[in-house]
Amino acid sequence: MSATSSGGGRGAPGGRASSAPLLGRDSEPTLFELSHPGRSAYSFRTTGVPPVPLDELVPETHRRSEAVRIPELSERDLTGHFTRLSHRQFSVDLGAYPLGSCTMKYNPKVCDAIAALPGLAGAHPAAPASLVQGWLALLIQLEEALCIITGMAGATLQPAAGAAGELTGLLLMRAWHESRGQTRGTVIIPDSAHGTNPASVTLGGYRVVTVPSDERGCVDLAALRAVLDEDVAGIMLTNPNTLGLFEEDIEAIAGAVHEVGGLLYYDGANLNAILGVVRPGDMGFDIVHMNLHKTFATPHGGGGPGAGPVAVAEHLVPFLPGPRATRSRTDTDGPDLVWQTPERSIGRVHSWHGNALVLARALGYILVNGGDGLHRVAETAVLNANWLRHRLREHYEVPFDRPCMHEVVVSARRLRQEHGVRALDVAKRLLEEGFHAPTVYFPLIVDEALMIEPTETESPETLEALADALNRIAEEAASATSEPLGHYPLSTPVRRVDEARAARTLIPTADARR
Amino acid sequence: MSATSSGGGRGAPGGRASSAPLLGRDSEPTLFELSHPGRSAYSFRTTGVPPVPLDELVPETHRRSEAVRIPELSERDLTGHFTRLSHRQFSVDLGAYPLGSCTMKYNPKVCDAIAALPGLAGAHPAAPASLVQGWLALLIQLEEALCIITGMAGATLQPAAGAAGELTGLLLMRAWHESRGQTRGTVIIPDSAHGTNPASVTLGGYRVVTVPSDERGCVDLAALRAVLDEDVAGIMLTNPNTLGLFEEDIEAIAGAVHEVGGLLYYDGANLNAILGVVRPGDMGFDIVHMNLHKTFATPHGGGGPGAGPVAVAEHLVPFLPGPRATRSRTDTDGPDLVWQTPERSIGRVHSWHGNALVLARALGYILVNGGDGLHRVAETAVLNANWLRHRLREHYEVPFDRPCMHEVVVSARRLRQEHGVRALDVAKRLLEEGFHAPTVYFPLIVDEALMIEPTETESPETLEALADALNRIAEEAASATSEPLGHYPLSTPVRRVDEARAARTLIPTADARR
Amino acid sequence: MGTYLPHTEEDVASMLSFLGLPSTEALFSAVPESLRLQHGLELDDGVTEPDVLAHFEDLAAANRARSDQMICFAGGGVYDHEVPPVTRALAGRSEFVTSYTPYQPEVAQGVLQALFEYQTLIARLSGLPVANASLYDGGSATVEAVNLGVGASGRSLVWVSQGVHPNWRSMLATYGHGTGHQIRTVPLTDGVTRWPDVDGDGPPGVVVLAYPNYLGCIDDVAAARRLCDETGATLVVAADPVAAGLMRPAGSWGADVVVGEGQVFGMPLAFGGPALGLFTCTEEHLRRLPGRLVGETVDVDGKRAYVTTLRAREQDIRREKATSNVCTNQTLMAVTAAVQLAWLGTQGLAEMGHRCASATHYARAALFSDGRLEPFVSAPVLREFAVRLPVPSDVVVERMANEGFLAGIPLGGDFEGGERGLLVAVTERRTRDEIDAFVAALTKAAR
Amino acid sequence: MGTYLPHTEEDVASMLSFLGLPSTEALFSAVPESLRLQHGLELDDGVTEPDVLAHFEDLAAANRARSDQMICFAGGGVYDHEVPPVTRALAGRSEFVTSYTPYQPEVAQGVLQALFEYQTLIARLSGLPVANASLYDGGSATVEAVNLGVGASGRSLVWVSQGVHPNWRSMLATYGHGTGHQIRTVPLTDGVTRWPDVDGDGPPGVVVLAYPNYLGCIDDVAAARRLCDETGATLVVAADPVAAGLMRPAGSWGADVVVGEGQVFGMPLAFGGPALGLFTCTEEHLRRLPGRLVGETVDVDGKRAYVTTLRAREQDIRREKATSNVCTNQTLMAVTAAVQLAWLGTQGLAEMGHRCASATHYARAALFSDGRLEPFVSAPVLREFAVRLPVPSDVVVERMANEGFLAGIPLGGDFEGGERGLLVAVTERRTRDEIDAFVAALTKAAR
Ligand SMILES: Cc1ncc(COP(=O)(O)O)c(C=O)c1O
Ligand SMILES: Cc1ncc(COP(=O)(O)O)c(C=O)c1O
Repeated sequence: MSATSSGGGRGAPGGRASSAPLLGRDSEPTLFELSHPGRSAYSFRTTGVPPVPLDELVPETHRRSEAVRIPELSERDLTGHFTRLSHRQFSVDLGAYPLGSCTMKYNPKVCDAIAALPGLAGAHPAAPASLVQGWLALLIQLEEALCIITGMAGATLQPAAGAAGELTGLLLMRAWHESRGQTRGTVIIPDSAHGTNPASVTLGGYRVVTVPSDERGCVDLAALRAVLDEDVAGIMLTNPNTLGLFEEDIEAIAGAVHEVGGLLYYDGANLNAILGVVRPGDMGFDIVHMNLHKTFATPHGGGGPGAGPVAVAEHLVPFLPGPRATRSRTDTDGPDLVWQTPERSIGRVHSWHGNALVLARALGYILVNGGDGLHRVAETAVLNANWLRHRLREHYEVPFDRPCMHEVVVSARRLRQEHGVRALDVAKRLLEEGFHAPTVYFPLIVDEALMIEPTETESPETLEALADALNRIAEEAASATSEPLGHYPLSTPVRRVDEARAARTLIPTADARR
Repeated sequence: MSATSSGGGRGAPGGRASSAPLLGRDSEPTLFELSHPGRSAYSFRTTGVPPVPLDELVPETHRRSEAVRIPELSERDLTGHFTRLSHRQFSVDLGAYPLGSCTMKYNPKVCDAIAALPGLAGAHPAAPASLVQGWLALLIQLEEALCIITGMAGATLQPAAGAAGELTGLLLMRAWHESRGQTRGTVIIPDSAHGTNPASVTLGGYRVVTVPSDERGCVDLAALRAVLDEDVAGIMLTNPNTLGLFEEDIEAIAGAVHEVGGLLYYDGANLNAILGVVRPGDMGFDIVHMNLHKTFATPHGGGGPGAGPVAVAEHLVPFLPGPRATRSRTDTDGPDLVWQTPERSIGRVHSWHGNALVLARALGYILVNGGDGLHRVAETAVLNANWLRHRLREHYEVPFDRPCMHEVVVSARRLRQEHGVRALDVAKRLLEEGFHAPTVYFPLIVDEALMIEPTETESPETLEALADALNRIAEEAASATSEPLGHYPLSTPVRRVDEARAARTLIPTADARR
Repeated sequence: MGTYLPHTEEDVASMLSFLGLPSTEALFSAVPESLRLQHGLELDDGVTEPDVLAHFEDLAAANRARSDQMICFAGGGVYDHEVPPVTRALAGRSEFVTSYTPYQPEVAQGVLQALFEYQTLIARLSGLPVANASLYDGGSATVEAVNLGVGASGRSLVWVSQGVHPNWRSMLATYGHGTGHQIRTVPLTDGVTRWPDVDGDGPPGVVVLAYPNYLGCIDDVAAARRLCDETGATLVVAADPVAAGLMRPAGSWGADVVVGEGQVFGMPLAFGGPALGLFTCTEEHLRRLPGRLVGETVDVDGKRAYVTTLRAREQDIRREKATSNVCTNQTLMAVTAAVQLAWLGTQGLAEMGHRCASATHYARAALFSDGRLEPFVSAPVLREFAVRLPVPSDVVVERMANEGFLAGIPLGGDFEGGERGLLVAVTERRTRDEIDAFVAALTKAAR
Repeated sequence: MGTYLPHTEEDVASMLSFLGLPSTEALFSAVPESLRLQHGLELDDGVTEPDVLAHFEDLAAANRARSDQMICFAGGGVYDHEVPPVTRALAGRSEFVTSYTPYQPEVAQGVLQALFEYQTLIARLSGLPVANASLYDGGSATVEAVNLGVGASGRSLVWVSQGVHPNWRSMLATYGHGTGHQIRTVPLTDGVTRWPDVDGDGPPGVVVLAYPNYLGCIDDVAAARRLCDETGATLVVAADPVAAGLMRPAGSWGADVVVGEGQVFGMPLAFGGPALGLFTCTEEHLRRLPGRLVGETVDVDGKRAYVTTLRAREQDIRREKATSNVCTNQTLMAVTAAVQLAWLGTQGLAEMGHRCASATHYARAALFSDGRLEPFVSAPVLREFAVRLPVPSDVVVERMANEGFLAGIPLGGDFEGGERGLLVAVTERRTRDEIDAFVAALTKAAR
């Protein structure tokens, strides 16, 4: 670089597709490296508002002494940077993403169009109900649909994700017990539960009691009975559970928990398996959260936004968070649809009305599919998972090899024991094949777990290719002549990443680089 | 593949990012390979219109015996396919695209928003003027701006690209001569002209007379004078010419051509160099086409759509194609803006009003930049090209090494002679560096030409990286230890493509595969 | 403003100093002083993006005939068909939008493969083996087809059915002026072309027919083919690609070239552009094919690859001997059409045609049942039809606009009695309620 | 309809036969017969995409308070700022939208690097060294900050300024019920927090202040810091990130945690969600940081790479001992904010704040000049302010809606006299004409 000769070479080049795996495999510079003082992309309306000197606007003690350093780029370099970053990112739109427990199904583009409607995206959340009747109607329609799907009586749409739904549910549990003059101390969760469950229990002010799974992969009913007492506020379950197995004893479990005055919480992360087949309400659950970003095809956004509405049985409706969109019951000349906070509400759980545009997307998906379509979604998701289970059986252990629901957990234990190849190696090797990896090492109760959730939107051909790839990898693991699996992936934008070093020499921002 | 076991394996897998260079470098299957009978993505409005049996709608002799075979895909696989294809495609948004003569500048996203406005994109072209006054106003505003920029009196916006503009211009030339009772037979073009010029001349019904360039890379004035006579209808020039050099003798050329009664046609492909600096009208041109997709930042769309308006001097206005949007001169109570076809119009050159949404984009770009901004565009484009010329001089021959305008043509002749490395090899090697290649082997009058047009939207840092890469390649070409350049590119989605075979064993459709 | 320039003043200064130049002015030393603009362009200074966007929103608001606010019964080659979000999203990906002609196939397989798929689809639709990678619009495709036909037959007399779109015929006339073709319009008789006998001008070199034609009528391709067999003319058929989902492909009737307007496959009305010129022909005419052609081949590793081929036909190589001058084309629209056709699939394409035809049938039955209005011609139609009105059609269109309908396209002087003729198109997007309301309003407006 | 399923009936049949199952019903053999739904869901059958889109267009049309049709003077954490097409285009790229949490860093460098950049930007804005990769919204960020503070101080008494957004305070109360924190609201006195003396409940473990606060006033961070120094409490500041472009960073005042609502950086009003919870803290609190954190590292080839780090804090590893339960978050909004901030740049961010403040100044001057209306409190404000009206503010809001304005947010019962208080925000998007018209209309409506 002859930076001095040009005077321009202070930063990194922005116009070079240096990070596009399409062309070369260099890293993409950061925004900060691309920044060049004096460049800009922004532009504001011409308003005619006279500018007032800053010192008349901000009292001196509160005034900034120097501007926040934000990268300075032309729109061209801004666009280049983020377009290139997007080429370093796998996504559902690029290929199958069989990440267990996450339901990475295809997200229909019509829902993008819905979320972009100016009449929805441009509404202010603090506007009085009379001015946003469309939004209230939408929320009510979604709430009703979710209640029908789960067999519940009412719902809050505020929680912004599944975990927020869990905590909301636990607060509802607490409020209900308190309303009955009871203070209970524990919540039971199975050892196969997702990490958010115990974390939420703690935040809900409860102590976690873990029940083990039995040899069939389900809650050990005897062990459950042993821990049930009057201190138990409730139990959190997902059904099918995180092994992809239906808890067949659910009626007995519900009976036992209810008998000691506990409530049943349904973690809806796996709802995709049972849409239109069986409803949490009918199984005896009192509280249900849903992950709309999973079951109802709203995209995961690289890690969010999601939406985690909580539906409850009749006796819990008075405790729901508020405000809640409701049909007006008065004959006044106010608007038809109003905000109402339930009488004994636990209060707000979101700054406004939840991730509203995500809610709109989910309703769109529900309406396109309809009751009949949602049922077929579940059937097909379960069919796909079972088909994979059959195809993978030969090369992988299937710890609980009986009909699974929407996902299947296999184990690479044999591969590790016999060839030193871990679940992680299988996952990284699969990346090389053009698929995203399954979830690994979860649920914790399965050794070298590979949790595979194909979802219903992947075709039989794709399943075939996925099964072939996984089986081929198992064969490679056993073969002396193949590249060791630990070397993979080879052609991804970066190869295996040093996670230990990241934690050791923590660099959480570009300014922390030493 | 155990296709038989699943019954699903009839086609290619669609959910595998098999073509994403992000993950593996397999080919992407075609739509036809991904097709699976019975799948579908389409959905129509529910209209309530009773379906009529086909045999009542289409007379038997005209009825299809079998349906057109169109691929059948789920929306998921459709999305996967085209998203993966997009990852196999270089673009301005990914990196610098210094393709000479093509002005691959950055295309502002605000223009995408303009083109998507329902009030513009949803207007029917056959609606009476009274119902599309906004469109007429837009077209008039653009026409006026283009006239100001080129120094002309009126324009047609119909031509859909530069070449269409050229032919329109030649038909105007013909109409003008005919109106004066003259039938002329030839049109002069320089030997450096773009291929569309001679092709258009022929379609305009003229014979091409080629004038050579002189040792300075400009029209050889003496040679021009030698071919000028009363049979010459006109001359087509681009200024700066395709060598990126300004035709300094333009006044003399104009004088000489006008003297024999010929007209001057300006090929506006290189207009980016002179915006706000000098106008074709002031140079003496009578007819000018513009490539809005070049100068005015409307994207090239993988090869189109473009827009090639033609502006003309006063005496040619009556011959312009029609209808043309015009301010009403009547006092009737009709609409303010009306369609008008000039009295001696050559007629229509487009099915409707040209590539209207491209026209809207261009107007957006012009308004954001304004007169001052457009001038800076030209200055900066020229600055960038000259800076590159200086930086490349050491390693590449610059056949006409004097101040260039918006692009610079260098030659790999020395590399070929000394190391057997051709311009094409340099281009292919550059792809590996994350840049698009320059235009090669054009203009025809430069041996082993590399025609480099950085455009004004590339930053000094990007130029620096580009110059470094090109210079490094020249060094590599001379080095015995480097990988031979003929082997490149190595890591693109496909490597060097067998073009000869494509022509020899022609496979123009998937059905032609043998 | 120059918002899109990355260069700061210091950048410019340091680059100039590297060049040894005193100012940016000096960059233009080759431009004669006398020619240079002294006071810049007489355009307003730049304004901000939000201001410009607001300006266009105002312009957009001034268009009443927009499909989201006025129910569209106008067609004439440009139709209000379903454009799903998925087509917009995929064809709108910036890799497709901001690339150029695939001159470097190694980094352009995305566009090339999409074009190859497009060619295959359009060829299947037309029933001919070869399709190019797009032309500007239906009209220019017809012009190119006539040029091809004249070249192939060696005769420049062109017989064009009056059923070909009037604007396309107007283009044939315009361009015929350059190429020196004689364009002769052969009138429709009650909606169908009656070819005349060969007269003193000799036999035609090209015959052009529309199928269905501008009045929506199913014209007689067999008769045109017979005429071509007798005269040795090249047969060009301008086929409606939506109708092609239901009708015998024009290729199977013996067309040499089939052209059409591809806007129907995923493009908005767009005030008529960008649209998409469809062009297909027999193998015999391959070397005269205008525009780009993508072919399949392999790379040095033997991997499947696509590339533009038979390039020697094109202007950049063949120059004045090229059969066409097209360079920049409508690639993005071809990609759009490929996406949209794959969205439709075999069944969706057939259903779309069927729905249009059923809706047309329904509208005609309702309009003509009580005898107050009557068809303009009596030949069978498919998805578009002309109405004979008791009052001038442009008056009716204005009246109907006030009722919320873009009622159709006045036939105009090109057709006998056309001042009172209105061309009406009913697509699969029109609901029964909309059609009922349209019929009621038209019946009233036509009084 | 089930439009999104690829499986044909034959696919299903052949897969079932591979599984040896007689029907899809049989897939659910584990579900007790007695529990199964007998007649399917009581939902309508599926309808087509265009029908559903039309339904949502109807719903959208029923919202009057939409920023494209009603001029927005409402704020309260969610503001009508400029969102340029480029931000929407880039953050909307489907690779960002349709991926999930970057569990496999090798194929997630796009999201990871964008988050790393986001963290850097938010840290700079707050003046603290560490930012997480997003939380749900401003309210949940405040809740998490309080949880962190209680953990750090070991005391569960939380003093919260009344100047903190009422909805966020309401969330603190809700969640405090679970964690057992005592949330005590400390009232504003003429717009500024007056901290009381420590009483019998002992010193607070956490002190929460808003800067500027809900009434737009510039509250006294120094006083809050002193209180924390005296009591050992953790200082949480809820800072307006737009004001932060002009004001001393909360970190430099000694905040331990700075939170905020990031909607202002590129997100639409969105009826309040998805928004973006900003969270930054000192290094001291790193191990208690809620949510995801991206760190820089290298791959096996030594190439720079990014990865989520300090994962041991998180729920999936630490389970019931995790400091937070967050999993799915607001990544796409963090990416959006990174794009938008880079679009703004150093100068744009400062200018945006300055423009908001100038416009606010202008609106206040006009509103209060003739004395008919008066400010709700007299403390200095920056870009939002409260008006004291002679009539109930909810009535005024309804009246103003008829004039085309969303006039602001009624303060309501949470503030003394708040029934007649209206919170007004004036962003950089408001023109002088709009403000003038607003002032005239409000003066009239408030009669
Ligand atoms: C079984 C299970 N429960 C709960 C959650 C938490 O949901 P969220 O990520 O939406 O907070 C998840 C998410 O991954 C999950 O898989
Ligand atoms: C110098 C020159 N003239 C004319 C043209 C033709 O313009 P278009 O491609 O828009 O038809 C080009 C386009 O590449 C060109 O570079």
